[in-house]
Amino acid sequence: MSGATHPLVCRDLSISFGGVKAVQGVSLALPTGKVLALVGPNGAGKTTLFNLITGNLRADAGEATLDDESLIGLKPWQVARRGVARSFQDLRLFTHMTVRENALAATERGSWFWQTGDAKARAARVEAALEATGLSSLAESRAVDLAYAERKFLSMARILAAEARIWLLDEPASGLDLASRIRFAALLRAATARSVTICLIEHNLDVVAELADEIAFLDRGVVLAVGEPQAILRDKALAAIYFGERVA
Amino acid sequence: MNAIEATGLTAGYGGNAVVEDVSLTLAEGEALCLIGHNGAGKSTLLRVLFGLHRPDAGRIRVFGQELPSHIPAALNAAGVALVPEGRGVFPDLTVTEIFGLALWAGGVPKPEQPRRVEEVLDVLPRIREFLTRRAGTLSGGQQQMVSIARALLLKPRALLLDEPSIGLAPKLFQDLLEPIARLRREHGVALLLVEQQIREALAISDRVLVMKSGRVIQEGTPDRFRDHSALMELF
Amino acid sequence: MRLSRRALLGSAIAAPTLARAQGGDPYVIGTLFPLSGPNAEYGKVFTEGVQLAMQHAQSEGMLRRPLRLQAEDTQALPQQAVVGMTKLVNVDRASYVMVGFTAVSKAVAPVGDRAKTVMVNGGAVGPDLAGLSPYFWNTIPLAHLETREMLPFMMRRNLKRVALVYVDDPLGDAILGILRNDLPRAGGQLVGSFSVPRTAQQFGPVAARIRQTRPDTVYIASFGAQQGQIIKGLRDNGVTVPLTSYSAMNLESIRNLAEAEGLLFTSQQTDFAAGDELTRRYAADFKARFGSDPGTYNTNYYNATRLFCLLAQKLERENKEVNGDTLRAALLEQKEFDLVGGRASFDEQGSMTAAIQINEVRGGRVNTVTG
Amino acid sequence: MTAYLANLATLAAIFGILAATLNVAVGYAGIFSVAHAVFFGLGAYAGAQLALLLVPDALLAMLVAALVAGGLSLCLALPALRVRGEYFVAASLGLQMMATTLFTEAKGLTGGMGGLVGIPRPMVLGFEVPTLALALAALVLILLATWLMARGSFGRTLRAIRDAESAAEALGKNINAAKALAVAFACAGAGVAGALFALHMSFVNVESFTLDQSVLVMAMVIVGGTGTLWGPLLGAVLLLSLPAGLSFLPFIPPTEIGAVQQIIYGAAMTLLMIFRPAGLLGDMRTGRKA
Amino acid sequence: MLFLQLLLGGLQTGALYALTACGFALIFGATKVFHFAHGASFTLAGYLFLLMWNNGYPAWLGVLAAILVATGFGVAMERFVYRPIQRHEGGFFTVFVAAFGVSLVVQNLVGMWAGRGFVVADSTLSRATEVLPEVFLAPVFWVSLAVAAVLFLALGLFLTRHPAGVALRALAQNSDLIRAYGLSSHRLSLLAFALGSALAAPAAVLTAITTGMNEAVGHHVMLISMAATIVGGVGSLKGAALAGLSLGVAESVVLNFADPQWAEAASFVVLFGFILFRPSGLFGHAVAR
Repeated sequence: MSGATHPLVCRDLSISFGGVKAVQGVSLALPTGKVLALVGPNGAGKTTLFNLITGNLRADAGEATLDDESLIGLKPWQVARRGVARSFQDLRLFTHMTVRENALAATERGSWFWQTGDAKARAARVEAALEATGLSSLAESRAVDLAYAERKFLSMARILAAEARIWLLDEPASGLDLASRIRFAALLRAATARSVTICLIEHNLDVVAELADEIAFLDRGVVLAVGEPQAILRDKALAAIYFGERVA
Repeated sequence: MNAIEATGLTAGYGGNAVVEDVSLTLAEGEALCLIGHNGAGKSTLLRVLFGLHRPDAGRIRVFGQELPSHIPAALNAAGVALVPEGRGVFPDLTVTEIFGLALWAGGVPKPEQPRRVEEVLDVLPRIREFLTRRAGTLSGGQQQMVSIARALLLKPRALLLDEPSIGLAPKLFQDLLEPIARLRREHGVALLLVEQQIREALAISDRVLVMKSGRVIQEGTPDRFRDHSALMELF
Repeated sequence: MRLSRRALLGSAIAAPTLARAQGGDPYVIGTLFPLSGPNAEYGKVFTEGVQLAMQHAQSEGMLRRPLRLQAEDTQALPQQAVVGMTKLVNVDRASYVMVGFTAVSKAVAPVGDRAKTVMVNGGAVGPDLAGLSPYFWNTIPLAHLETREMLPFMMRRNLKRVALVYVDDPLGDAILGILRNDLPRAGGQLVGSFSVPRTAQQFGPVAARIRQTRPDTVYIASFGAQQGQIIKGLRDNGVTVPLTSYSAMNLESIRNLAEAEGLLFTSQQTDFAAGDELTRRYAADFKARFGSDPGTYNTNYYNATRLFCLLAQKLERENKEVNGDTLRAALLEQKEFDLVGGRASFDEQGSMTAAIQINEVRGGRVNTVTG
Repeated sequence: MTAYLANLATLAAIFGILAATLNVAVGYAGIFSVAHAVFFGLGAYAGAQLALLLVPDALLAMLVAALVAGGLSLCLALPALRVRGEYFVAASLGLQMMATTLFTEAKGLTGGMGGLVGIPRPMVLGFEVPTLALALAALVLILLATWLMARGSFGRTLRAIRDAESAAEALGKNINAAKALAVAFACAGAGVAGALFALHMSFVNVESFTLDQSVLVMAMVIVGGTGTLWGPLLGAVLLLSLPAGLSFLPFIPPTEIGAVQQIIYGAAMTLLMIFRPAGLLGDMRTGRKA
Repeated sequence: MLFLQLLLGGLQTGALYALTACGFALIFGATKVFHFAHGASFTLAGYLFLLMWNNGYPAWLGVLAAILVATGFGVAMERFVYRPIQRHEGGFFTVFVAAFGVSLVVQNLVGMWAGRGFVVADSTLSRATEVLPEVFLAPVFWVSLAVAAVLFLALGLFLTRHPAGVALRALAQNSDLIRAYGLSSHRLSLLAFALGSALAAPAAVLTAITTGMNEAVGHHVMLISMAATIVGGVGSLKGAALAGLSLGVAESVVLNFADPQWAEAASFVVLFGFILFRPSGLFGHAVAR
């Protein structure tokens, strides 16, 4: 499970907060050009897993590798520059910047006074990202003034513009209506067609069934099952956990 | 008489209307469920109804009277209590302190206070186990239970609940709803429930309102929505 | 002091008439004093001296042209002082500018030097203030002179072990230097020196350190509101030995401080009771106008203003223009003037030398201890 | 009158530079420093010593001042990378208080309270030039640099960090580097202003580099409007000319002038903040960021 | 013995710092307003006490007046300055500049009205006597410690026993939720300002008796209060009080090892060090980032 077929691999990742094991011994591999959905009740450790991969949290044990290169010990920005982009449940848009600036910021490193590279190509990427997310007409609006669904799409536009190979999406579809969800699904399909590897956290099982190529079921920091969507969703024991009737 | 009667409510933040021209009634003893996706304006509507957010337009009557100042304390006095969204407790206060605070805020005379607490503890007996613990150390379900108990201390005739299921496993949520449903059956407390966990919420409701983009777009009985596959389309 | 007939006549009638009798644009006397902030008490004291001297000059009819006071607030800060100075020089066309405080003096000296405007300091006593510019004069003996005069007195009183509390500025450094070098020669000993920041408020700890050195006297070299806090801090915390200091102590708030009883400090010599007519009139009129006895600073700025009037009177009599160069020439020509406190003489740099006296605070009054 | 106005204009330009550079830290990077006067002072001492000991060349003095102040900006960047909000304000305050003591005590370098006197007039390539021209040129350059920066990728990065630090980091932005660079730029600019100040005044001492001065510069930025190009400059001109203008009021008794001026000045600041919390040129909607 | 003397002297100063710092921390914790004009409450209280004392009014009346003026000023600041600014979503530094302006006004009005320069209430309370060889203590030492101890005890009881005190703690934790409980966050903010400002008054009175006042004294008080609040850990009154006490002691004890000019810097070195190495302060739980 590595190299070309599975660019991002986690092995035995563990972390605990004040004695509570938030993630324990999680091993997962993201297949190239596929969508893996992380499913599980609240507090299962899904977002924590993202934070471990992106360097926002330092794992107590285990390893995460990108193309067989360890990500452990890297800063979040270093992980990002290796091609891993993520979204946040609470979006964290650059609220006082315009839609275009939000996307533009994603194409730049900008930790120096100037930005090297082809400015035209970056601008084109930004326009393409806005086009794909349907935000072209709102390019000059400030993020803070957008409606709910538009904000969610702006968060996606940033990831598109960043041209990352790996996308880690935290509840990207929650609260979207049907039309938006269809648009969102198209975005993901276009991305996987370009061999982008996607991992998403989602609560709505209908959405999961519709989008995911593979499902990993987490509970209390442990991966209970990984497999085809239909197999996982039909599993009675998992459903019981998900809907609250814990197996003894 | 209606517990709550709102007409033409419009409210928002910084010029963006989040609730637009919404009218609703909550009859005495009725259980009304408000559903809709994130950002549809449900929570804002509840905040407006409870006086936490000033509406830009519209009128609200509570138990037949138009309150002179539509502020939470006046609503509490009129018999309406709110279980707010999220963790409705103060993490650094003990459960007892929270109860004391609520009784003081509700203007319950000192001699009557112990009796009120006992009454609520009879409804939610498991709270007895952690009365002296700080709320922040409790589990999500326990915190939600305390938050509901806090509202019940005021002996409300109408209870507004804002997504009590957040962060709770569906089973826990059912456990939590059960005593509330009983209160309604036995004491005629009206309920206005904003919920995402539709299955459980519909089970205890008389009527359902669906909100989208700040407006009420559908209304009907729970059965109609339970069987209606189109409901899923709305989400 | 000989008064002209017209002036006597004038003072017998009323001041407004007199102002009309004097023709032409007024001479503008500028002041650059701290009028707000922690040193504002000095600004008030300084200005009183200037105001009284102007009143006297006008009632005497010393000058053909009237006098006008233009006050600028410096807060004792250099930057504000430069703004005020350029305004006085360029906008108000001041003929003569009064300054106080070391940093202010140093900051405005280049501006005045370029504009050839005479600046007179009657408040700051840092020894580095001599020779800042040919147009920068002092009507106050600089501190090292004062301290030197204090040493023999201390020896006479058997105050041989001296502890010093000082603010770490040129003034404090100068006094520290004198106590270090001259005190042993005079037969005393510097047993401890304690530098305090300008902003310090608590002196209990310093008092504890001072007690350890077992001094016969504590010499205080600070200024402004802090002086009172030092005195009280020392007295409250078991320092009972006599306190000594220099002319900055001559403030009402110090005189009224119960803990300051017995404080000894130097100042230039003024004998208000037994002095000449000018001195007596000054003391009487001051009390009448401001309701208290005049202090050293009142006197210094009275003298500074008086000096201008005398020089300008001389220039007017010689039909010369009154400007920085002619004022300087007139000063160097005459060098000795009758001012409050007696005859004062100026050196080539424009620094006044005057006899020093030693004062003691008793019952809220300042008494001269030696002549 | 011309010379008076020229002097005020020079000071306004110098404080304009201070406010504009502080605005880079406050308005763009969200780093609320009340230690700007420290770097102003470092620049002033560096420029003064260079002019006193080597050559009174203004350009060289400004360069050295910028290097010294920019280099030592690490003292400010260090806490800026670790803490935010009130904590950072307190840290910069601590730095300011320590620096004031050090400036007073390091007499060999700063002259202590006595200061450095007789700083020669500024020269450029052997010709004496008025400080006003130099200060205006420096101000224009710094405003231009700020403008270019704000429009460019670096400015975007800073604003992104201010709005959502973790999201900016997740998009590959090295936050520490960007913050440190913004601080270094701001402090180097303050250093340039310091050198100009020393050359203009011919005298500097620690009293010009105290907490009060830092607070004044901060007030200029806030009054003008944070995160705007012209706001800080407007604030600097306003807060400098207000007391100067008040001194033209004819009817106040001389001993009360200072207090009355300060009262009007203080009340004006408070009222302005109550009625225009985002500053004169600030956007009300972004005002809460300041 | 020098060390003991410095320690005891530091405790006396520290007790007063602790009181003012605690008031500041109470206001900041409950309302999230960085009350930069806290020093002005202190100045007003001190000067009013001085005025009454020097005019022969009994001390208790002076203390009462001092408490009233400090409380009134704090409440007025919240009502007329901070609340309008916050309604406009004015930020941290908007509050800062507004409060700075008010401090300037207060300082200069006091200067105009009470005269500029050093003033002190003459009292035998501050006269030290030798209690041990080489150790001098004034009655005010015991008074300061006792006042501080009694007030902290009373404040502690109020905050844990009285529902209004519990409400203040609740306000500090979640100001939005407090409204859902049917309480007015505005009224509680006023209470926080009233209590916090009142705490500055006894310290101001004792300062007027011991070190004396000048109209600019508020500045120093403000710096110390802020430093103590940060060092103690934002939100912790116990921390602020302890930190205030420690800053007073540090300022004094440092003279055992260094010259007095470093005393003030010492406090700020402590502050800077805390922020760099332990940003959550002594008792804070929330790390700043």
